[in-house]
Amino acid sequence: MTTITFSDVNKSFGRTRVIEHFSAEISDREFLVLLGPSGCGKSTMLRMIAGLTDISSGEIRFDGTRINEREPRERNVAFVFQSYALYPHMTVRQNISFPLIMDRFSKWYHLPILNSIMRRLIARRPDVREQVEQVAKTLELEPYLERRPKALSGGQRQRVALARALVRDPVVYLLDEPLSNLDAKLRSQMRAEISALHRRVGKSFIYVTHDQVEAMTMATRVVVLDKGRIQQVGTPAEIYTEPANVFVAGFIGSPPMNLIPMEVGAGVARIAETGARTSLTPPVAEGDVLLGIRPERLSLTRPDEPGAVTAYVASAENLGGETVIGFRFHDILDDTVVASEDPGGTHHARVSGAPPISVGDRIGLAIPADGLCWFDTETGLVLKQSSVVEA
Amino acid sequence: MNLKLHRGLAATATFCLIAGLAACADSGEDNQDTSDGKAAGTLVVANYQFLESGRGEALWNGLLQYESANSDAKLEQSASPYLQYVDKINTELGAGAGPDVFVIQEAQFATLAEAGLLATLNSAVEGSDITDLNSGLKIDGNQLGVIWEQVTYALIANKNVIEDAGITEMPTTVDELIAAALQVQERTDASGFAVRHLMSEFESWWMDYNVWPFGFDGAWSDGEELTIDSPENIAGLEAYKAVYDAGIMPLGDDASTYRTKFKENQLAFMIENNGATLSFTSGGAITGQDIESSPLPFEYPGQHQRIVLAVNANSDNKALALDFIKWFVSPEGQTAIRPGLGASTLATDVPLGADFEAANPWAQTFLDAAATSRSNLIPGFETETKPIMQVIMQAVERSITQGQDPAAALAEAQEQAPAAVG
Amino acid sequence: MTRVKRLPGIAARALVVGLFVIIAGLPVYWMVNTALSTDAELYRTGQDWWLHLERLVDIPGTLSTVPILKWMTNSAVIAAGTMTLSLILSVLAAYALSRFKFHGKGVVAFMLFATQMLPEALIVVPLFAIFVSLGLLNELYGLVLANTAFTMPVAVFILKAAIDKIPHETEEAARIDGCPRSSQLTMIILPLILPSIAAAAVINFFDGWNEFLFANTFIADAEKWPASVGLVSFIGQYGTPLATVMAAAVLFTIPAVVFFLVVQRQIVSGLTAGAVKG
Amino acid sequence: MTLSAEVTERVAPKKRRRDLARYLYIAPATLYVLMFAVVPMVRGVWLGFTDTKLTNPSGGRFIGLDNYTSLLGSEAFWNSIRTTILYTLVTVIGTLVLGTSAALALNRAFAGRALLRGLLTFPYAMPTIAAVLVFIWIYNPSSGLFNRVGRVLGIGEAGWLTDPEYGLASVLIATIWKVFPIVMLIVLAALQSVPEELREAARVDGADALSSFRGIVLPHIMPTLRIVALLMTIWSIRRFEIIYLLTGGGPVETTNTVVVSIYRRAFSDLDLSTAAALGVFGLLLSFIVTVAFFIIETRETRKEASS
Repeated sequence: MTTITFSDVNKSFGRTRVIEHFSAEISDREFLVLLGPSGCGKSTMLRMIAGLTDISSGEIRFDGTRINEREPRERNVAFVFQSYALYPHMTVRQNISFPLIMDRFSKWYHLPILNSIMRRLIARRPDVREQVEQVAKTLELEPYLERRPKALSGGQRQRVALARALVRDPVVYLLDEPLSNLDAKLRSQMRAEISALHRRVGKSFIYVTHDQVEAMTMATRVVVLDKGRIQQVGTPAEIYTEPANVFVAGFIGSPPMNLIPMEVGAGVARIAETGARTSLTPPVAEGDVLLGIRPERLSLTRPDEPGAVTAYVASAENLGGETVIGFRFHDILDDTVVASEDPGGTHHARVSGAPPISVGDRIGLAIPADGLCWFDTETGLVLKQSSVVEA
Repeated sequence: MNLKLHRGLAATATFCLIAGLAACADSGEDNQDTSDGKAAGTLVVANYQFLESGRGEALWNGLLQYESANSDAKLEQSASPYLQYVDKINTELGAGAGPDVFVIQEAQFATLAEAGLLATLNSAVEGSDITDLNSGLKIDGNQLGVIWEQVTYALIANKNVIEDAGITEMPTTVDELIAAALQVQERTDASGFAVRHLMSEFESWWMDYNVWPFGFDGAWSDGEELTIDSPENIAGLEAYKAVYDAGIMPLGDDASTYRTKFKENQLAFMIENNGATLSFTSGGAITGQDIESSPLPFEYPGQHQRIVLAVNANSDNKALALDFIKWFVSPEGQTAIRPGLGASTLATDVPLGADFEAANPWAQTFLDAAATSRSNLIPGFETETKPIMQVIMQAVERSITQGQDPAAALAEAQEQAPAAVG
Repeated sequence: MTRVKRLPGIAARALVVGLFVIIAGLPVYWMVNTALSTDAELYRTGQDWWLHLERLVDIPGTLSTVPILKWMTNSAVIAAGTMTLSLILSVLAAYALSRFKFHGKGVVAFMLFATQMLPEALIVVPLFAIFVSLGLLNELYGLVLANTAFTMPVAVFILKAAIDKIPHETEEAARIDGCPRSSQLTMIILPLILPSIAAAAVINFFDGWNEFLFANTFIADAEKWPASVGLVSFIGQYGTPLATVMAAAVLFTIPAVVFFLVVQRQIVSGLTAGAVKG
Repeated sequence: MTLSAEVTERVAPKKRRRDLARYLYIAPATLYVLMFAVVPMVRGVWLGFTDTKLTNPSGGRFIGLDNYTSLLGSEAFWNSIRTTILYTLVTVIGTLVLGTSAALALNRAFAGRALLRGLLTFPYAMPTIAAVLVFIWIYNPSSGLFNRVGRVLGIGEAGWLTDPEYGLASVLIATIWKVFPIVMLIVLAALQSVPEELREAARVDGADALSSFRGIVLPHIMPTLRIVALLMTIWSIRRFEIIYLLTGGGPVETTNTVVVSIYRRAFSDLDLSTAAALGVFGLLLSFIVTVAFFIIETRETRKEASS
């Protein structure tokens, strides 16, 4: 039952600041996912919680007690590394029992030579053996207990890494992209297993990933990080439907939220590129804004249908049950450059079934009045969403 | 806690290191005179010859008789292989350490004497029978060493081989030597002649080489100036080169190899010193009776190699060392080491044993040569002999292996030598 | 199919291995051959191409005049001491150089390297003076101390390269599991770099076993000579008993090779074997 | 303000302790090397600026750069530098090629492998003097192995140690033979870090031995090879015993490396100061190589890290 509090945590390596003003609180039994692109500082954050990396300034508290200076084991955390970091020279059993043995070590056992003797002795204790076998059973590792990591598959190694974390009784489990080395199928299986584990152990998990699917499926709460700063904190649903800024909007979802530049004049919103008038109610009366809309909220209509905007098909990917349509507001035959990456150029719509369209077709897209986000073009921050919803 | 622990680990290692060093920093062993004024204690004696099988034991046993002459004294060997003996003594003495008493080559004697590392032996040799030859070891009126042994050079032949080849007369000139050697090679499967010719044996080669220039009355200096490219020296090198080029030598053989060939009846002639010659009489296929000797095949006498017995100026027990030298130059001491030193000339005139003479008829030629033999040291440049000889031997090497004209080679050496002297 | 494809490969490898056997083995064979030849054969008729193994029984007799066992024991003491001291120091230093940032790291690394540049001829004279003042002359442990200074840095570099290859996460995992730094070194790092430790041990052992110049300069008592100096003592002013020296040389080499054979299993198996097992 | 002061105060002691511990790991080796190698080295370098004789090592006077200027003006010095560089280059290349291929050949399992490894370490396990003696004997013009084989095969004979054409080659053969096993040992250890499955994969893909070596094995052992190359270079620059005992610097100075001349100067000429000055040049040579190595090393590590 531990609450972890971050107050204005900063971290810099030399002149590079990797974490800036990180403040948050993690309550008990949470499954908190730190989500962000690589290099956003999320792993550093996790390592600071574990005590593997020093904190430059600010405080981390466990139940109110400052733990900045504590050694990792004094913090009593469990950590699953991206590379698993198994001990290659130890069997699975030895790997899993290692934290238990260390817990039972007195100071002087650490003397060279004595330490290896004591390690062997403690490993034989029935309570240690029992605990190891218990965890091994949970994770279906029993047949492999006497093998070394080299003789295991990737998924099995992953489970050993989890087992090594689970065998203890830590205050928090820290997982650093634990699934990134697995193939897609195994990954979805392990996602389910980890979620199940979280429910069973009843402790907080802090989970670092750059994979939004993992964040969406497993988290009770998500912290989106970019360039060392918290972009948004919220449940997966909040993050998805109410992104706090264009970064979150563009990072979450596949394809991500469409960000369409709009010109607002006299309370009327026009698509900036074509000047086409829409019936949307913008949150500002005057100026440039970005309209954020999830691809699945757009629906296909005939061109020139009233209330719909006109667009041209740039791509159509049939995914079986649904189709992702890439569209632009101008005839793609006019394009001299294929600028599919340009967010202002191509937007996406996700529609069910396989509509009979092909690249270059002129289509109409209906924009619903609710579930829209408006962002300030300058700051990228969201604009009074509530008023829009009301409208 | 873990910090303390790993710090402790490191600290322990450091401590062990320092303690280990400190603990052994003080272990001075000292000798003292007994109260009645008689020298006593342990004397460390260094001589590479102690390690030679046969002779070494004879020499050491000879010296051990000193222990019966002075019952308070004990002799201890400081052992060093021949190969690095000189370097080791130099290093030790330079650092103010080293054995109490030791033998050294004459060239080394000169440098050590100049550096003031040798004790004066005046009191020890006073009233002794040491010969005039020892006066060369007197510097500024101080006797700094006595002759341990002085070896001379002669032409020797393996009787078995030359008889097979039908040679009855020993050659008396270089031309005769070449002719005889060629005759040997024609008629037997043995080699004709051998002398040192490899730079890897520089330490001995330069001393051996001097028979050639000296044989033509050459000298490396006139006492003031170097005369490396004098006509006599050029003549000496020409003769050496003639022999080298005559196809009578097993080129590439080091001394150990061709000497063993001699012992195994595979070599007819050598220009050798008496120490080496004595070593041929044991452990091989021949005895002293199988060796013929004659004076060097040159007009002028050759050189000697003088090995000097000296006392360390930094010895902890100089009184005992002097007492030992006193015993060494006494008839008693000289007789004690005679058997080990064969046909060498010693510090005093001690006769060869009758048995020895009978077994080694070749020996007398060497003793006769001692009367006229010259020192290997370069007059006026005694202490710089070795660097100068290095330059000279490089010239000799160029001449024999690359065919450089002897006169040109020595002229080049004459030019380079001052730089070597520094 | 694959077997057929691989045949030329096997043949090629056999050829390469055979070539190495000849390169490395020929001089060794010639040594043994020389050791088993008589002077008459060596210098008169030319030694036989094959070995006179029946003469092996004579070797103990030829070598009985020198304290060969004593010398080999001394060598073993020096080699084992050098190896042990050097491994202890180098494990600590390599760990620090690989894992820590500290002031003067570059200087320390360079200093260690500099020891490998020093010509012995230049070092032996000042070192002798140090030995005199510390009273280390004529002591086997003195040689251990001197040798270690020059062998240890090599071990440091071999071990540092090995530790560099271990991912930091492995130690961090241990840290999380409650393993303090000193035990991370002994319980995690050391087992993982065992092949390199074994390689460094062999190199240090051999260096200690064969070291000559220091032993010759610092030891005056023939009883305390290591084998290398003993071997040189066969070389006399007037001649070298070639067959005897060769016999002694082969004999001196065997313990070192045996040591290697014992340790080599670690060099090449270590982890691989353990991982495949079970 | 007060807060930050408090924070620093609380962080500092722990940090300091940890820093101190770091130094304690490196301290023993450092102190050790300082005492037994650096102090003598500094002393040696100092001697180069004096006129010290071996017979009186502490009695030299300071004479500035005289030793250096006289060396720089001598043909023999430049010859010894050239010889050293040539000797070093060939030794390094020879031992690396031979040692690496031996390690590769002996890394695969086959019957009698351990014994073969033992045989291949023989040269290195042998006292140098023994190697020298056997090579002198092998090189012997009349009864040596080389010339005997040469005569049998009809390719003639050579004055291996007497002919200036062959002197350096003879020394190099003996050196490479003596030293290559150490490269083999280190590479053999490094090869253990090449993941077996990678090599297996390469073999199944039908990659031939050479490209599998270049593509998979070589990158893994490259850092080790670099350090071995550096060590080999530095050791070759200062290798003494085997050259000195084989040829003494001859024939006609063709094997007179810097270190051989150092020894001759110090112990034949008793001229410790000129020897020391020569030693400084030798150090300089090693120093240049080492700096070059570290530059390459940093670049390569950076490349590896970024890829």
